[in-house]
Amino acid sequence: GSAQNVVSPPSAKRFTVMLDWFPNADHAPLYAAIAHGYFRAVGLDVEPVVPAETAEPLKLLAAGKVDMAISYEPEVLLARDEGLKVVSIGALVQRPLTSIIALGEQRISSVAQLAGKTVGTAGIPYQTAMLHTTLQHAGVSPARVKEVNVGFNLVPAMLSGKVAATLGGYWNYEAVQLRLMHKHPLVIPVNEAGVPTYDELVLVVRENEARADGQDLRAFMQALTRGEHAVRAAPAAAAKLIVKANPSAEERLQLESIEQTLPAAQPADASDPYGWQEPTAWATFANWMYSHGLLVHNPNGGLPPFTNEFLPGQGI
Amino acid sequence: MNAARDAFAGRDAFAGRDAFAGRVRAFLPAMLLAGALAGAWELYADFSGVQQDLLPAPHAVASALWSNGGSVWRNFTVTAEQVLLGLALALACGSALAIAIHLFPLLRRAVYPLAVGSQAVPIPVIGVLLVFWWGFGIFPKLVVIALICFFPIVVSTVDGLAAVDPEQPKLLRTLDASRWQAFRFAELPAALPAALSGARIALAVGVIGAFIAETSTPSSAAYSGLGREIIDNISSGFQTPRAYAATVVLFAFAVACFYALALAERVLVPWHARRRGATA
Amino acid sequence: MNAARDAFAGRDAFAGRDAFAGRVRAFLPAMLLAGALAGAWELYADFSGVQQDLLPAPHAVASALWSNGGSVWRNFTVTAEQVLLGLALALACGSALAIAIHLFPLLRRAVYPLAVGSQAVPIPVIGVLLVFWWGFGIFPKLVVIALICFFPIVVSTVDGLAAVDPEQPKLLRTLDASRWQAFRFAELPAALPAALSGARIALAVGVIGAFIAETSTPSSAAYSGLGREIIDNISSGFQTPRAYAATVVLFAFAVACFYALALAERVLVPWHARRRGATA
Amino acid sequence: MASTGYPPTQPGADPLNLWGNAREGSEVPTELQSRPQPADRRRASGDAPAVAVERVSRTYHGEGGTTVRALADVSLHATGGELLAVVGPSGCGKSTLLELICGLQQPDSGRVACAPAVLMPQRDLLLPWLSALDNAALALRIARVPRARARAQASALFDELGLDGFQQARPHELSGGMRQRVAFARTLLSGKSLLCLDEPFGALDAITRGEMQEWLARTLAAQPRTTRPTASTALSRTVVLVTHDVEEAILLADRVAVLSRRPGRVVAELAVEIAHPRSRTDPEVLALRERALSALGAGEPL
Amino acid sequence: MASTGYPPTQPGADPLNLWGNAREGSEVPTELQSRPQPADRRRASGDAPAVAVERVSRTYHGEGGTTVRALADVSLHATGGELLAVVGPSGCGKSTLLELICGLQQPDSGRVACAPAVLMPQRDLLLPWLSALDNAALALRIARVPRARARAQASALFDELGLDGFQQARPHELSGGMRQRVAFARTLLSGKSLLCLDEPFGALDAITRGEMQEWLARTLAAQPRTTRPTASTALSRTVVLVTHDVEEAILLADRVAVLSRRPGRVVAELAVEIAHPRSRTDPEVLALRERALSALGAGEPL
Ligand SMILES: Nc1ncnc2c1ncn2[C@@H]1O[C@H](COP(=O)(O)OP(=O)(O)OP(=O)(O)O)[C@@H](O)[C@H]1O
Ligand SMILES: Nc1ncnc2c1ncn2[C@@H]1O[C@H](COP(=O)(O)OP(=O)(O)OP(=O)(O)O)[C@@H](O)[C@H]1O
Ligand SMILES: [Mg+2]
Ligand SMILES: [Mg+2]
Repeated sequence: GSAQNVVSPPSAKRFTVMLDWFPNADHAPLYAAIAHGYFRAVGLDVEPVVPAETAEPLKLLAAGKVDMAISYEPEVLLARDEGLKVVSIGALVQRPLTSIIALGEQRISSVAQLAGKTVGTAGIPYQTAMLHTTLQHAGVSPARVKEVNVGFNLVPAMLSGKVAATLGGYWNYEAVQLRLMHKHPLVIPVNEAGVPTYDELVLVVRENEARADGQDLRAFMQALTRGEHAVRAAPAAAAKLIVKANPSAEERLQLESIEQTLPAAQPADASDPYGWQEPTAWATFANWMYSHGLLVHNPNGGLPPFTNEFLPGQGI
Repeated sequence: MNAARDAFAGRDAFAGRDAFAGRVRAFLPAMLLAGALAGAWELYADFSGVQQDLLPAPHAVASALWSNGGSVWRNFTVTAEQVLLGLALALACGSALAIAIHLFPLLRRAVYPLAVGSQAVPIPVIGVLLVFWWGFGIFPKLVVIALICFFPIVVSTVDGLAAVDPEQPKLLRTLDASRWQAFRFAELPAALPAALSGARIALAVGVIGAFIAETSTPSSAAYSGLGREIIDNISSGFQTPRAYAATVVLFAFAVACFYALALAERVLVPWHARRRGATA
Repeated sequence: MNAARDAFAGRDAFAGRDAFAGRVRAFLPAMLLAGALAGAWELYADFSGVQQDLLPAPHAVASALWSNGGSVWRNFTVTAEQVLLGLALALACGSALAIAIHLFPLLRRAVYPLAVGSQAVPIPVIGVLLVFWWGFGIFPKLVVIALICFFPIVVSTVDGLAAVDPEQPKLLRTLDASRWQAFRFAELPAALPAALSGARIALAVGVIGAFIAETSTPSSAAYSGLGREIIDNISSGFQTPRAYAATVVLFAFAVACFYALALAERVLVPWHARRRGATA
Repeated sequence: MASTGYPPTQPGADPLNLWGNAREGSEVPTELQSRPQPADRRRASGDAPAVAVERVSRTYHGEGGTTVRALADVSLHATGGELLAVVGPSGCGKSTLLELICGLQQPDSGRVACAPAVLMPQRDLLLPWLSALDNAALALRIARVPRARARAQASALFDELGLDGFQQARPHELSGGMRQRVAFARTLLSGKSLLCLDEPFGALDAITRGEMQEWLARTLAAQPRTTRPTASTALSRTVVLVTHDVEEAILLADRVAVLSRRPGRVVAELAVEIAHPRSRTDPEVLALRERALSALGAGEPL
Repeated sequence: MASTGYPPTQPGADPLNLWGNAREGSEVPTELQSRPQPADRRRASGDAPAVAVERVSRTYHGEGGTTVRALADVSLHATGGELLAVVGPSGCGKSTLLELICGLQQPDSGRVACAPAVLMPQRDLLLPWLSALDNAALALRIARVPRARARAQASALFDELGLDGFQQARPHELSGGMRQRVAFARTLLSGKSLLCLDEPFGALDAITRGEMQEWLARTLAAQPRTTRPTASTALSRTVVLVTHDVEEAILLADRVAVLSRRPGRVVAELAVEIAHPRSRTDPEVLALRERALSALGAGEPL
């Protein structure tokens, strides 16, 4: 991976980060920090690993095969519900990216218009729940919408015209693709359609290590923050880095996507540090999942699934 | 030489066991071995410290199977239907193609390489296209399974047809047999055993195919097959035991089909099955 | 009877074509057919109104292949290495298992069913486990490929071994051959052709296997194989031409390997290859 | 088959009507093509030879680049209805000769022109998946005779050949000699006008063989001989009998061709003008036998 | 092999030392087990029979549920060094008998006790992937003789059998008779003390066959006969020769056993006390031949 570009001082400690998906704009800060040697500077030799499927990162994290996993807030809650001792130590993206997307040709302008239509999802239970919530929020009975499990072929499914809309695509990725393809997509982020907001992408580590050696994690977050600044300063350069890490990524898309994502990476309250996780939001979302039967145990008891103590200027 | 005698005797036993009881006895060793392996797995899962969600212990799988029996069963029926229909499709197309290839050498040279290459086409690449053409029904899935299964059948059958004693066609020629009759009387029966091994391979590949088909083409049904159930339980949430439960069912299904085909062989090519046991 | 004569002549030609030039000529029909199909595809893609993103036209694929030649090539080397190593592993394990099964009937009854069932285990289910055991390197991928390839080899070889003329072992017994010698002198050579069809099937399945391996185990390298490239380009929707470009390379690779094996057969079982042509 | 324009005889109810029926004789071609294919053969007419092998040579190119001259400049003729016996040392090209006559091989030089011939190969090539009966009836089935009728005819022949009771046995359940007799029946039932028999009784014991020989002689004697007028000659059956048993040759044949060691040449052609039935103790037979043997023995020793 | 305790002879430099070497004779067991397996056989010693078949019956149960009585209550004995010929009608169980003697089948009733035997099957079972030479040398290779030596020995035998020049040919390139001779060579080279030959010369023409017969007679005559003292008798070679040629039987055998039609019974056992070399024209031979033939002919007709 890109990590090998910088000659590592012997002191540098190997630190494997498993991404949530193949390298894309969401990971720009990480790759920027690697490329600029920010991690080196704090003695970390960070190596990103691309997973085969979306639950893998947390499993391998809990199994001790990687030092950090990039995952989704819902997945973290599920993992803890299953008893995995993992904790989120920072948000890479502060808002839901998951959106309801429909091609322009479908002539759909609101969730309500999905009534009687076919909607494609990735077959992930909590996304199904999101669909139902948004429909109910729009006053449509979920029974009147036909859900189709299209796996990860969300865009092709839409292009094939076999589904009116999909839930599961990201407004900063699939939506951008479609726009670049002049498909004039309608994009409704789930949190704007009745689903409580949550942090789409979070950095997850093992609980015991969060307790024990916070040093590395704190250092990691600092370096990552610098990486984020670098991306903000030079998005084009960041896009190049992504393409370098993932040759099958398309630079134009990555750049577009990076620029769209930058605002979402910032905490709503500017006084909060980069990576901030809003406790109330987490609680609300956890309860939403619980109320939809996605979680077995009541999330309100026990240790919080996240901690901000490793963010710059936090903790201690 | 003891080894020799045992072996010869063993082959007899193998050929001789036609009674049902005998067949059950024949499966005993497999069951014992399976039991032993399950035991080892249980111990490993319980005491090696590997987590449930990486490798659930057999008992966890069993309970998952028990508690989700309903949905597993429904998904199983879906998958079984797909596999069997897909396999039938593959058998029809595969053997037809093999025969054509055998009878018309030009065809062999024209079509065979493409048939080979077709195997290299990843289903996800064309999955969407299939849906675009045929929608969310079962048909695209059958096409996927057939696409993956037909090749073993073609190769084994073509090779089997080519392996006939070269003197036989000579004889049939002097009996004024047409090419087709030479094929029907000499080559086809001679190739049947090979074709059947091809079918057995195709069956095993077909189960893989069903998994690929289900996971790479969209489906609208609530129960859309064991493959989908497995991938959903794997790729989100931490339902690994359920995924393993579904896998166990697939496993049993494959074994059952395989031996069903073995029986079919005894019926279709008795001379062969018997020859197997004819030694010593 | 004309059909007959053509066919017989054809077989001669097929057997006779040993010169390289001949071999090239032998591929002409395939190339023509491929060209024709590509043409049809081009027309369909251009005029049927199906979108690029579902079915890119050949020219789009070609240009994608041209413009991404570098990354496609790098990914190809990765995949090719995996396929060949995996296949070698499968050949070793597969034929060893087949021989053991043949020599020891008890083993047949104990292990065969499990081998069958093993084919039904979806790789994604065990993918994580393999990584847990062997990390992010190439080895887990090889294991996956071998797991998918070894079965065709086992089945064909076992069946080939069982198909020997039952009188042969009798003869060898009176020559005081040990079980092993009877195997080595009579059964093994007789089974080679079948084993080689098995290998050819395994090869085709192996390409599928490589795709599965790459897409169901994590990887840390930038170039992690054509399979990964394809799946990335597919699931990021609008890069279908690039996915197809990679697919074309896989296609060519499979065909090349297949005919490499066919050549190997001419060397390993000359008597068989020649017999094929011996008719008329 | 229908396309070949040469439908093989479909013996009538009498299973021993082995030499074709009138329908067959009705189409008598005027001349023979050289190097004919089984497909477009026409049976020899009148006195025109049913077998015409002229100055034929055949060389095999073995795998190791070795070349084997099997036949050198062999000429043989047999008129319709004649029984020509061919004897010769092992490996002198007898089987090759028959394959040439049947059009299964092409000569390197020379000319072969024959009536539609059926071959009884040296190795009985019985099909393991067919019962003995169905193996014998193969030719009939190929000629699209309904299975029941085909089996009936074959079965009748089984009695004649002493195979009764083994109709349903699979080839691997038969003894060597029984297999050979099944192959013999298969050949007879083909209804072709020219029979090429490659050591048909090689695996039979003296007694059974004697019976077979008598039986064949009777059958052939019962058919019109070459002295008859042309039209009916077309009905007569020609036999080329390759045998390693000189006595057998003398007992059965109208003429005996003796081949030399490889490369096979015709070193002697003995006409056998002895009335049937012939006895092996008949002095004429013994005399001829000695002549044939000496002709055989001629040529360098092994 | 080493485990079997019976290492087959490894002929010395002289390829025609076909009856084993001293090492073999040195281990002479005291008695024979009944129903022995090839593995644990010991060769017959002294005047103890090398072949002891006592009141043996064998019935085959065919596939169609049909049962075929092949042998009924057959008793045969051959002492070391003897050549026992077996003649009988086709299908009377001769091959079955040989398989019983070689331990490839077990009798339904009765007792078989024989020296370690090698079978030359009726169908030459040459391996298509081996050259003629390697096929002949198979037994030696199995006995772990180095390839070069094995080939040298086989090659020498090729000259004797008139196969010179075809060492490298693949079986399918050989004529029927040549294949049979290769199989014959393979059998001789096994170095076993008991040879079971199933129609070894069936596919050979009169001349070649005559040469083979003489050759075999010479070879066997050259070895110690049963009249010799025990110890060296162990070195002598016993032959059971199944043939359909009565003359051949008379010319070669010390005794001729005539079997009846199926189910095979021993209807006559003729001792042949004629000095070698025997000529087919010798009146004694002719007389015996007639006796044997009449014995054969006896029994209901086909
Ligand atoms: N397919 C072949 N390839 C190479 N050589 C061959 C082939 N067939 C036959 N021969 C050679 O041609 C010669 C004649 O063979 P053929 O079978 O005609 O002899 P034959 O007269 O039938 O002998 P036999 O009486 O033993 O059957 C033999 O030397 C044989 O080695
Ligand atoms: N495997 C078998 N299954 C059933 N019947 C068999 C089997 N082998 C032989 N027979 C029967 O046993 C009888 C004797 O067979 P065998 O081969 O011993 O005869 P044979 O004396 O060798 O005849 P030939 O001289 O023709 O070789 C035959 O009637 C045959 O049909
Ligand atoms: Mg011959
Ligand atoms: Mg026999």
